[in-house]
Order: sequence, then C-alpha cells, then structure tokens
Amino acid sequence: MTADRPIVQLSGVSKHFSGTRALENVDFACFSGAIHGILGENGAGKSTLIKIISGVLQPDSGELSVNGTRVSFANPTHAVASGIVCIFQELSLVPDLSVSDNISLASPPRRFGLIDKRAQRRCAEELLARIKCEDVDPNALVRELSLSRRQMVEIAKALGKDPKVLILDEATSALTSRDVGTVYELLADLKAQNVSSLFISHRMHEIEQLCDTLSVFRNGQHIETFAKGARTDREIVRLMIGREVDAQYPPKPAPKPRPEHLRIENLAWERQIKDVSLSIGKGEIVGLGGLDGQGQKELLLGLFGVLRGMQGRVTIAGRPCTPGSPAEAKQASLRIALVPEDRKTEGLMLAMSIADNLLAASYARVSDGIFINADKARQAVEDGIAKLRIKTGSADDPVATLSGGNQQKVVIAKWLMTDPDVILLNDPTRGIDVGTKQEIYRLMRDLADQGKTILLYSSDYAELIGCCDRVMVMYDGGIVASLSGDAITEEAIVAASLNVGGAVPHAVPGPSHA
Amino acid sequence: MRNARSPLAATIRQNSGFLGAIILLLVLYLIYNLLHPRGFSAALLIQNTNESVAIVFLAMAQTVPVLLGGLDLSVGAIMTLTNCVASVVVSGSPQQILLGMVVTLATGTAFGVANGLIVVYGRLQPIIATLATGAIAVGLALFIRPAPGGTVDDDISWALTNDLYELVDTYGWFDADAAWFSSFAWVPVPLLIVIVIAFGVWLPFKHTITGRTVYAIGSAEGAAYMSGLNLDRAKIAAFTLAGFFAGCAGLYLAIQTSSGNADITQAGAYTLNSIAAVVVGGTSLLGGVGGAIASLVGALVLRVISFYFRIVSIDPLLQPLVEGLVLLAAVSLGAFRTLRVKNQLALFR
Amino acid sequence: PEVVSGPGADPECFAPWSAETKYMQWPAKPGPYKIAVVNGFVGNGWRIQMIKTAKAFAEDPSIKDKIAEFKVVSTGTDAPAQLGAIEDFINQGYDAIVTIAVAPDGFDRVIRLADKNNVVLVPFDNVLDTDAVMQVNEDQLMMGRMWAQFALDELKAKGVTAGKILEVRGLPGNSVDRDRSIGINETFKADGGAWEIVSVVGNWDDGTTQKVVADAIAVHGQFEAVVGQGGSNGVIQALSDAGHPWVPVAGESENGYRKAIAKYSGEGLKGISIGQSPGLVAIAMKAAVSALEGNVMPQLISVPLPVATYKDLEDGKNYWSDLPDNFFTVNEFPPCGVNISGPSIMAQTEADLN
Amino acid sequence: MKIAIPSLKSEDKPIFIASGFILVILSVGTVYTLSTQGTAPLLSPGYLLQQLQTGSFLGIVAAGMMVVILLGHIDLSVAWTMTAAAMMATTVGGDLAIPVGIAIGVGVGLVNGFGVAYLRVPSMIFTLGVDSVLRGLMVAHTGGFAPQDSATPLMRALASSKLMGIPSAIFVWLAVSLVIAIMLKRTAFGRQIYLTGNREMAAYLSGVRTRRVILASFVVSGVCAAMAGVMLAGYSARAFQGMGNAFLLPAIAAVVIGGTRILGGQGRYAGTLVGVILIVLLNSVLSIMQMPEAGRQVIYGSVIICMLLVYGRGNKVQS
Ligand SMILES: Nc1ncnc2c1ncn2[C@@H]1O[C@H](COP(=O)(O)OP(=O)(O)OP(=O)(O)O)[C@@H](O)[C@H]1O
Ligand SMILES: Nc1ncnc2c1ncn2[C@@H]1O[C@H](COP(=O)(O)OP(=O)(O)OP(=O)(O)O)[C@@H](O)[C@H]1O
Ligand SMILES: [Mg+2]
Ligand SMILES: [Mg+2]
Repeated sequence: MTADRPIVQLSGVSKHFSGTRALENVDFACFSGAIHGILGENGAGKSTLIKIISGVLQPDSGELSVNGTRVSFANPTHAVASGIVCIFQELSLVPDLSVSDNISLASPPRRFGLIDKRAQRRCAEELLARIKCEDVDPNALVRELSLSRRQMVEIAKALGKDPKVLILDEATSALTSRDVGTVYELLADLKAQNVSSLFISHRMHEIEQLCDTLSVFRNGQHIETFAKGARTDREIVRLMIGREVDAQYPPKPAPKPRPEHLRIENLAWERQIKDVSLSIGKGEIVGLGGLDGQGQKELLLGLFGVLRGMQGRVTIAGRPCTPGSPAEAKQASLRIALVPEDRKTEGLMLAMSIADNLLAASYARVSDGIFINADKARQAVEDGIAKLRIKTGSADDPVATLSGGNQQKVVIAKWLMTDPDVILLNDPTRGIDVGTKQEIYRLMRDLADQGKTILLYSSDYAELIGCCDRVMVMYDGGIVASLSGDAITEEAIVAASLNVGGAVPHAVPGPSHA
Repeated sequence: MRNARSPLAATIRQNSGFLGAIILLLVLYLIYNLLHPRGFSAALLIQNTNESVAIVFLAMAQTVPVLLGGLDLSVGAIMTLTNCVASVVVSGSPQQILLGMVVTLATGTAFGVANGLIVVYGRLQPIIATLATGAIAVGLALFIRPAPGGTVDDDISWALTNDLYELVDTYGWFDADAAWFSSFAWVPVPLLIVIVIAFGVWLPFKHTITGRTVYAIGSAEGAAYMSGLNLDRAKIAAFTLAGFFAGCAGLYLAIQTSSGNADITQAGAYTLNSIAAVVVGGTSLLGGVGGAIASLVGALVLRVISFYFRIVSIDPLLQPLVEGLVLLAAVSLGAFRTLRVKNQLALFR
Repeated sequence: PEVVSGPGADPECFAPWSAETKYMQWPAKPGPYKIAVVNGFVGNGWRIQMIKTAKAFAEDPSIKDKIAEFKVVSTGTDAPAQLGAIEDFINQGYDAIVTIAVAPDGFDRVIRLADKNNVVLVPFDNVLDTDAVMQVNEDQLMMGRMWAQFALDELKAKGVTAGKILEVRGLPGNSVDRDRSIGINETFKADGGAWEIVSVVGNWDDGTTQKVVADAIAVHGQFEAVVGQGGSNGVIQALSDAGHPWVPVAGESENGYRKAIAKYSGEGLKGISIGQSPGLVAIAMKAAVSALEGNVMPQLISVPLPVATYKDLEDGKNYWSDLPDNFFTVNEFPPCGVNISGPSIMAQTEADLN
Repeated sequence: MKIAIPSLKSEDKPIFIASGFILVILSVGTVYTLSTQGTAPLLSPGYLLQQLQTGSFLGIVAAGMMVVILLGHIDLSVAWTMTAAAMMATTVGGDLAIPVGIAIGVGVGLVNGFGVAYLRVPSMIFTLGVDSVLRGLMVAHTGGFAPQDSATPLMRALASSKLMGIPSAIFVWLAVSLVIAIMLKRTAFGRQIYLTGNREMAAYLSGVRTRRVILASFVVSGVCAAMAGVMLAGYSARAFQGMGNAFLLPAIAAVVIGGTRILGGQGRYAGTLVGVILIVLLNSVLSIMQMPEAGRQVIYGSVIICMLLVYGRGNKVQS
C-alpha cells in the first residue's frame, strides 16, 4: 500500500568531518515493510548515514524526510519519537545499570512520577523472551554479560521502543548463529507488521539471507540500490570496493608435518577454562570455535599473561611459557601478540594519534638507549600504515577519526610491528569489510607461511572454515571437538558448539600429521 | 552467580561495598559506646549526630557529581558560603527565620545550578570547574562575613541541636511531658533532619529518569546520549542537588554554631573529607556505582573513627599520625578486592 | 558559674583584663580533676610547642597531684568536630576543658552544657566573643599598638617622620589578625606623621611572609619600618635577601627572629619582639584548676605581653643563638609558677631524652 | 596585541592564550603602580627575575604534578612531601642533606605509586591519606626532639644565590623542565605515560607495564616536590612545619591552565611552564594591589574558568 512512499528518505545529504568527506550528496530511500541491507567497505559512510537518520549527527546539507514530511532531528530522542530506533555499531548500553534498567532506559514505566522497578522488570522479561534470551537475568548488570548477550539486550531495548524503522548497524557482529537465527525471525516478524529494517553487516551471507533490498555505498556515495538477487556476490563486491575480489580466502597449503611450537597441557582457570590441551605447529593457523563465551576469550588472555592463577603447562618451542603480564608475553623470549576483542577499550587510545597507537607496543624497537629515534619511529609508522593499507589522512590524526574497520587495522598493525612469533587473534575481523577481511586473511596466511603460529577465535564460522588448518570447538571451558582438513564444515562446528554428542575429548589434539 | 535471580540477591551482590561500610559502622559505633563512660545514652547520641550532620550532608552532596563521573571540589566552599549567608538571614521572627532558611538553601542550590551550567555549557571538566567556582564561593563568603560572627536565632539553635523533647519544649507545640511522647522524646533532631532529607530528597531523585540518567552518564556517557537521555538536564540536576545538600550542611552548621565563618581551610578540609567519605561508603570515583546513602554511612564511619581519639589514650603529638594511618587504611580497605582479582583486565575501567 | 565581685585569687597570675572585668566563681569540687585540652589545628610549630607545654605542665609538681586524668586532642579546623569533642569530654565527666577555639563564635551550646554540668571551659589564645566563659589571652590590640609605637619611637630617634611602612598581616578573617591590625593602624594614624601603610598578607607563615615582603620591596623599593604580625623569620629573610637596609622591625617571638635582632641591631635592625606564647596553655590549665577549687576568678585573664626589644636581648636568657630558629622563645610565666622554658621542651635532643 | 595564528594546533592554543594573559596581568599591575606611585617596577628585570625565582619552587612542584595528571591521577601529598623533605634534609644537615631530602621524595612517591597502581585506591584519596600521614610524621618528629632546622650552605646556594645576575633557582627549574619535557616527548616512558593516561586497559594490553609507569610517575612527582621543598628551605634559610601548604592548589591550577587535561592523556610541558608563570604573577600582582582575600579568591576562580572557556569548550564525548 505504502510501497511507493518511502518511510525514510534522504535527498542530497552531505556530511564532512574536518578533512574527510563522509557522505557526499546522498539520495537514499527506505520503504515500510522492507528489510534493507546496506553494504560498503569500511569508512564508506554507512554509520554516518544511519547516525544522520537517527538524529545523532546533523547533515551539513540536504534534507531528511520521514513519511513524506521533512524533519530535522536535533538528537536521538527526536528520532525515536518518530519511530526511528537505532542499534549503533558501538553499543549504547550502560554497563553499571541492570539489564531491565537498560531496556527501558529513556522511557521507563512510572508510578507517581518515579520509575516502577517491578513493571520495568516484567517488561524486560517479556522483551527478552521475545528474542529467546530467557537466560539473561533482568537484574544482572550489563557489565556482567558477554558481548553477544549485550548485543541481544541491545536488540531487546530497541524493540521496547516500538520502532517503525529499526536500524541495526553491525548489531549482529558478535552474535552466534543461534542468535542470528533469532534475529532473522524477529526481523521477519517485524516485516510482517510493516516495520522496516535497515541492516548493516559485513557478513555477506547474513545480508543475502535476510534482506530484500540492498544498497551499496562507496567513498561516501550511494552507488546503487537493487532488489535481492539482482546482482551476484561478485558484482556486489565489485560495487563495494571498486575492484574484483576473486577468492575470499587464500588457498590453504596442503597438510604437512609441522614441528610443534605452542603446546598447552591441562590448562585450567577458575570456572572458565577446564582442562584444555592443545598443540599448534609452526606455521599453522588454528581456529577456536564455539558459541560466544565458552572460554575462548579467557584462553587467549591466559596465554597472553592477563590471568592470574592458571593451572597447567604451556610451552613454546619446548620452553615453559608463563608470562605474568602482556609486557612479559611480548618480550623477545616469547614474542606473543594479542589482538583483543574490543578495540575501543582494549585495543586503542582513541584520543591519541594513529602514530602513537601504532607504536604503543614497540617503543623498544624504535629507541636508541632511552631515547626514541624519530626517524625509526616514523619509518615504522609508515610501514605499518602501508602494510595494512590503513585509510588515513595523516598519521598524526587521532585514531578516533578513523572508521571502525580502519581502527581495527591499527590494532593489528600495532602488533605486527612487534614481529610476533605467536599471534593470538580475538575475532579480528569483527566489523571489517570484505575487502579488508580478505587482506587480513591473506596476511594471516603469509604470517603462517613465515613460520608464525596463529590461534584465531572467530564468531564467524565461514571464517574458521576458510582460514584455519584446524578448528577446535570449545564448550563450557573445554575443547569438545578438533576438526581438520575437510572435516571442518559448518555442520560439524555447529554440532560441536552445541555439544550435541556430549563428547568429552581425551586425546591431546596434535598438529596435523605431526 | 547466574542462578541468583532474585532481585534481593542481585542487590546484595551489586552493593557489597555499601554493606561492608554499614557493618564497619555498626561495629565501630558499638565498640565506641561500650568504651565510653556514658555509652548508649541519648546525650551521647545527640552529641555524635550533631557533629556529623555537616559532613554527612557534604558527603551526600559530593556523591551526586561523583556518580556522574566528576568531582565537585566546591561543596565545602558552598557550605561555607551558605553558612555565612545563614548567619545573616536566619534570625528575627519565626516567619523571617523560615524565610532565611529558604534563602540559605536557595543560595546553595543556585550555586549548584551555576556549577551545572558552567560544566554543561562551558563543557569544562567538573573537577576543575568546581575548583574554580569553589574559590569564588569562598570569596563571596568572605565578602559577606569578613570576620566570623553572626546572629542566628538562639532558640532555633538550641532546639535543632537537641532531642525532640527540647524542640517541642522550646516552641511549646504541645505538652512535651505527655506520656505518648515520652517513648521517642529522646530522638535527636539532627538525626531526624538527616533522615528526612536523605530519604525524602535523595531516594525519590534516584528513582526519577533524571536520577537514573546521572548513573548512566557516570557509567557510559556516550551510551546514555545515544539512548536518548537528556544529559544536560541530568548534569545540571546533579550539581543542583549537590548545591542543595551543601546548602543543608551550611545551614545546619550556622544553626549549630549560631554564627557564620568564612574559613578557607575548613572549606578545603571538608571538601576532601567528603571525597574520602564517598570512597569509604563504596561509591566509585569513576562514576555510575554507589549512592548518597552509602556516602552517608561512609561519612559516619570516618566520624566515628575520630571519636575514638577522645576515649583512648594516645600521645597527642602522635594523634595526627595515627589519624592519617587510619584514613589510609580505611580507604585502602577496598584494595583487598584487587588482590583477589584473577583477571587483570577487571582492574581497569 | 556565679558572677561575683572581685578581687580574684592569685592576682599576680590571674590578672583581670581591665577594671570592668567581672569575676566568676564555680562551686568548689574535690580534686583531683579530669582535665582535657581540645586543640583545633595541629601542624605548625606553635601548636606543637603548645601541646608539649601542656603535657609538660601537667607533669609539673605544682599541679600534678591535682590532675587525675589529662587528655589532649586535636580536631583540625573543623568547628563541629571541636564542639563535638568538647561536648564529649563534658559527657565523659571531665571537670575542665581548655581549648583554642577554631572560631570566636558558635560555642553557645557547649557553654550552656558546660554550665549545666558545672564544667569549667577555658578558651585561650583564640578566644570567644563572649563574656560567659573564663578566658585567658594576651591583649592583641595592645600588642599592635606597642609594635607600632616602638617603630614610631625608633623612627623618631632616627629623625624619620614620614614614609612607607610595611604591615604584614596574618590569617584573613581571624579576630587576632583584626585586633592587631587595628592597633597598628590606629597608632600610626594617631601619630600624625605622613605615614603610608602598605599591607600585605603573610598568613603568619614564614614562607608566605617572605614572598610577599620580597614582592613589596621589589615594587616599593624601600620601607622605613616593617611591622609584621607573624612569620617574622620570613620578614628578616626577605629584607636580607633583597639587600634592603636594616630598619626598625616589629614581630613575634621566634628564636630566629630574636637571633637576627641581636646580631644586626648595631646595623640598624632595631627590633621589638612580642609574641603570643604557647605557654598560655599552662596558665589556662592553672586557671581551670583554680576555678575548680572554688576560687574567684576574673572572667577575662590578661597575660602580660612578653616584650623584648633589641635593648634587652640576652643570649641564653631570652633567645638562644645555638638553637634552631623555629621555636617560640617566650614560654614561661614566673608569676604563675609556669617555668617551662622554650628550650627546655623544644630543644631536647635525642640524647637528652635518654 | 598578538593576532592568534590561524591554524594553531589545539594543544598549542593554551600556551599562546596564557602567554597573552600574562601580558594582561603585567599591564594591569603596571597601570596600578603607575597610578599609585608613578613607577613601573613590574617591568623591571629585577622584579621579573625575582618572580621567576619564587616561581621556580612552584614550577618544580607543578612539573611533577603534571606527570601525574597526565596519567589521569593527582598527587595531593605534595604539600607535606615538600615539608617532610625539607625538614628531614635540615635535620640531617651536612652533605647528606639534599640526598636525604630527595630520598624522602622517592619514598613518598613509591608509597603513593604503590597505593594507586597496585592497591588501585583512587589517587585523589590515597595521596590525601599519605599527606596526612606525612603531616603526622612531621608533628611527631618535631614533638619528639628538637630537630635542626637551618638550611645547609648548598641548599642556600641552590635557592637564593645568583649566577651571572640570575637567581640560581631559575637554572634548577630550567634543568628540571628540560628533563621532564624531554622525558615526556622523547622517551618510551614519557609516551607510555600518555598511553596509560588515555586508556590504561589498552596500554596494558599493548604490553606497557602500566603499573610501573604509574609508580614511576608518582616517584617523579615525589622527587619534584622534595626538590622544591629542599630548595624552598634554602630560600627561607630554614625548614618549618607547613611550609608546603601554599603550593598544592596553585600547582594543580598551573598545570590545568597550561592546557593539560585533568583527566589525563593530553598536555604539553610548555603549557605548564606558562601556567606557573601566570599563577605566580597573578598572585604577586594581587598582593601588590593589596587586594583583600575575598576579591583575590573570586579573581583566582574567575581566571581559571575564563582561561578554560577560551581554550575552547571540551570536545563532546563520543560513544
Ligand atoms: N567524528 C569523526 N571525525 C572525523 N572523521 C570521521 C568521524 N566519524 C567518521 N569519520 C570519517 O567518515 C568516514 C565514514 O565513516 P563511517 O563511520 O560512516 O564509516 P562506516 O561505513 O560505518 O565504516 P565501518 O564499516 O568501518 O563501520 C570515515 O572516513 C571516517 O574516518
Ligand atoms: N556524541 C555525544 N556523546 C555524548 N554526549 C553528547 C554527544 N553529542 C552531544 N552530547 C551532549 O549533548 C549536549 C548537547 O549537544 P549539542 O550538540 O546540542 O550542543 P550545542 O549546545 O549545540 O553545542 P555547540 O554550540 O557546540 O554545537 C552536549 O552538551 C553534550 O553533553
Ligand atoms: Mg560503521
Ligand atoms: Mg550544536
């Protein structure tokens, strides 16, 4: 009925940040009852677009109309009042408030002008049930939840605002496939109620499965909008990054015997890691799979020296590896690197320059005695930027001005500059566009070929399948399956993730063909 | 942990610092009374509450900006300013006295509003903005009262610093010796004042959207903004409330001493003690966690510690050292938590 | 207490402030007594010396037997805490409380409670603006006048009748500062000479005083005399660092200041030293005991100003050239039997203690 | 007067504005002296050098304070660190005086750093506790036996003698400034201070030993305060109780006026230098104008607010 009148429409919208052109003369429309995917590489302007739609940013020029009337939102509250609800790329939950407080943060049920905690809790329970998250305690603090649970709470919170237009800016980047499935169903439900959704994701298969209209952005420009199926994947990728991308994943080398490098025996810590044993060869990429929060993060942190009171034995090239801190882990004798989960709080000093961030882990390498050698430092920064093709104006700009994907590249580049030997990656491609992802995959393989040992946790099964020589699936703190070669399939990973067989592994999985 | 789904269990888990402070307070105060020759008497309770009111109010004042993630270094100065204002206006007929009290509280509140406006529209860091406005407040106090003195009404001073009996007796509202009254005639008026303000102003505020926004800002300002909360209003409200509580402290101080005194060192000492009280109460200086009631308890803990110097024998020249060590120990109590932390990332926030 | 007519006991020691001073009498209590000293701020030399004097005097044979329990607490510059401490000692059943008030007002409640419980409350040094309690002090107004008069006399002797005088004030807002400054200024005004008084604020603190005096010299060039309320060591230091010629100086009773006067008076540093003595605490304690014994006491006890000019300085008697600068030389009051000298408590060495 | 250079980097802005304000203060003071006594002593080298001399004590304290503030912490113990260092130095006397004073600073810094970095007590409150412990120690020290309090000749020489007509204290201040400035800009430790101040968790995960950085920074602050205390004792020729009290708030104000972010992570040393000069001159001119305390406090507060407002209102927080 309203298919011909867009619910949200932008015409001629431009937005500039000091020096960067984030959006340029963009015309864009979204219709009721549509699930509209937005694609584009990192820094294409997707987040800027939805920030304008949801009132966080105001366009420099151009207009925004909702339901045919011209509007100008001064802040997100105005947008919410018009039914536009956004789940932002950087979550907007308050960690020290409870889940139920968060869900009805801006407009809680009230009695006598005061917040009615009980009604609020009921409301939270209903919404959580609707997205099948009954396991989340409405009284728990958001701080106590894992990232994927937080994303689900964020979705519940958005639902509670009764949206006409629901915007998800990479809101599924940390979700496991079960939750993604729930979100699919939810969006389908909403669609049936004539609610339209704007969906941003760098996971092509998600977009494909879910959306009925796709729009591609590149360099701040709206390139094209088309119906699902009108274009092939290849074509879409070309539209996005302006060039062909053939194979997403670099070819895996043939399985071959590798000398054992990193060996983990009977590792245990608190209740999160239970008797994990694992051995990785030189030049091998081992994936960690499983649902979110099954101890993968702790395992990586533990190897990196962050956890105290670990039990078990870890050796690197036969020598014991017991770093007491990241500083010890990165030292010459161990040379471990960790790309952490959350770049914003764990990876970057947002207000500092790109150069300072890149050098953060390698001052020792660019210093002569106690003084920093300015030439060496500049050279190292240039190399880092070039190696990962970080899209930046100047290395002296604050890292906060980079798009999410480029920020992620800064974190990776920072660690590559230390010339690590063992590389621990915690979901390194979260929020990264296909083009960049491909570069990162190639880089990982190159590093492996140079003899580095790589342990990769990813919430994206495709990535595990495409990149890893072997995949360990974790469940409740332990490794429940070790897959290698052709056995690495989505079915196998999913089955193991849910621990369907209830298998408890005994044998120490060794390097392939060792 | 996940299984503890009852709201009570969650509350206890999330307020362990506060509960610790309450237990500490009860233990300390019990022992003090046991050691004191007139322990467990109404006279002692009146004396103890009287001497705690100002710092309790100030600790509550400090809490609200701290919850925002800022510090208000002007609370002591606002107390001093309102103390001086009260010493001028709280006298005369009962109506004038009442008006004077309102004016005093309004002064504190207005100064808080000014702090809020500067922080919000000047986009200055609270800690440094209030360092500056604190100097201004003390300056104004000195203008009003270049030398200590003043004329606060004697009756009100006596009535409000004693028990209910004296209050009723002073103003002759009814027969203070009435039988029904005797069972709570001993209740100290200052205690009632603190309870009424703490539970009548703070608790409702905490359960408004603005109050919750204060917590949200302290915990994650960006998220609060993105969630469509009105940050500016909450920030201004927080400093306003701080000004109001500091005004309560200044007013009570004026009533208690029947005078005003623009004492710069006292203003500074009170500000710093208010921060200490907030920390001892279990409110995080990073914001988002804690509350004014907790700080009330924190302030009482610090006060009770100082009571001990009057009943135990220590060399008077070692007293400042012991005091310092006890303060250091009190604020380091929370450190035991860090020794238990197994995931070092939990140490940073 | 009852207001009675004089004369009071031991007038040599407990001199009434003026002819109008009224007298008070408490009902006699059998001794020995419980006495507390409630100090405010601690953390400067004067207060430390005061506390040491109090402790030493409590052990003095003349009074030891009359004291059953003696306690000193410091509450900091915190009026409620000081009031609370006084009230606490009243509640604990102490017989007398000696105090340095953090403010000249605000003690109505504790005065009322003390009277109700027949407790003798004796403020000294920083006294109260009330005549309802017995107090012990030196006459600050008179001190200001004597300082100014001395400077005027010395200037006259030099033949100087006009010029700039530097006045160094104390802690702003304090009544002692106010009274001394009034005394100084009215004396200069009364003189009729063309004196221009430049005031700077030294907070009674050596460091601050030194800085503000140095600044004033840099800006004004030269002063005919310096009348400082405190921080006298700082005045001397600033004058000497600036190469300012020695001129008449009025100041307190720090040993360092007296040393300097003794050394340079020949070169023109004609100095007068009048100090607020930490020994006041002993007189206040003695007065409290006397009141408890039922003697008639003046309401305001005036302790004579311990004046010493460059003419009467004598090494080893009223200053000590071989001892540190920071203690206050005037500590003892022989008419009162208070014989604890500054050096005897402030110049003990570690060896002396053994 | 000075036209602001158009493309001033935001970090340099405070330095230029504060410098401009220094000129304003001097002009106001000069107008005052011209109108009251017809001379302009404030513009004489003698006066200015004297201000720099007394400013050098504050300057050295502020240098250390800045390092700690860059971390997002604060050191409220500087007042009694100064006093304790000075008193212990004069008590010991002789050649050991200065080393003992500095050692006190190291000790205090270690305690502060331990409490803040390892026990993770907020610095605002831990250093406050350390300050009162130090005060207690000094009271006990004076109370126990009479310590010697006169400064050694070397202390006197460092603080109040002149070299080529310039007070030697200024040279000490310059030397400290140079060390701190180079340390902040050109050493790994300095950069790690900024990293830690911006986000300790990310710095820690980058392999920065953030706890040691914090510990060391507090030691720097403690040593600076101790040096200032020892020199102040040299300037006054003696050490005395409470001699550092007048330095805490001005030191913080100077750092902030110099453009250092009070929450840490941003700031240039040159700013602190200018901030110290501004504060010292402001105090001095107000004292010369015989401004009553009330007016002085109001002006003090207003200056800080106005300066910060013109530096540009802080950036909005991003999510
Ligand atoms: N606050 C800002 N200041 C300066 N530049 C900015 C700012 N926010 C975004 N930009 C720039 O605008 C461009 C578009 O950024 P935007 O966040 O919209 O990208 P995106 O498409 O969401 O990328 P990603 O997929 O990485 O999230 C980028 O070049 C980015 O560097
Ligand atoms: N991204 C954000 N994150 C958190 N808070 C924000 C954000 N943007 C704005 N705010 C808050 O909202 C308030 C209002 O912002 P707004 O942009 O309307 O300010 P303004 O008064 O228009 O300022 P200016 O005149 O500088 O543009 C700000 O004071 C700020 O605290
Ligand atoms: Mg984005
Ligand atoms: Mg705006």
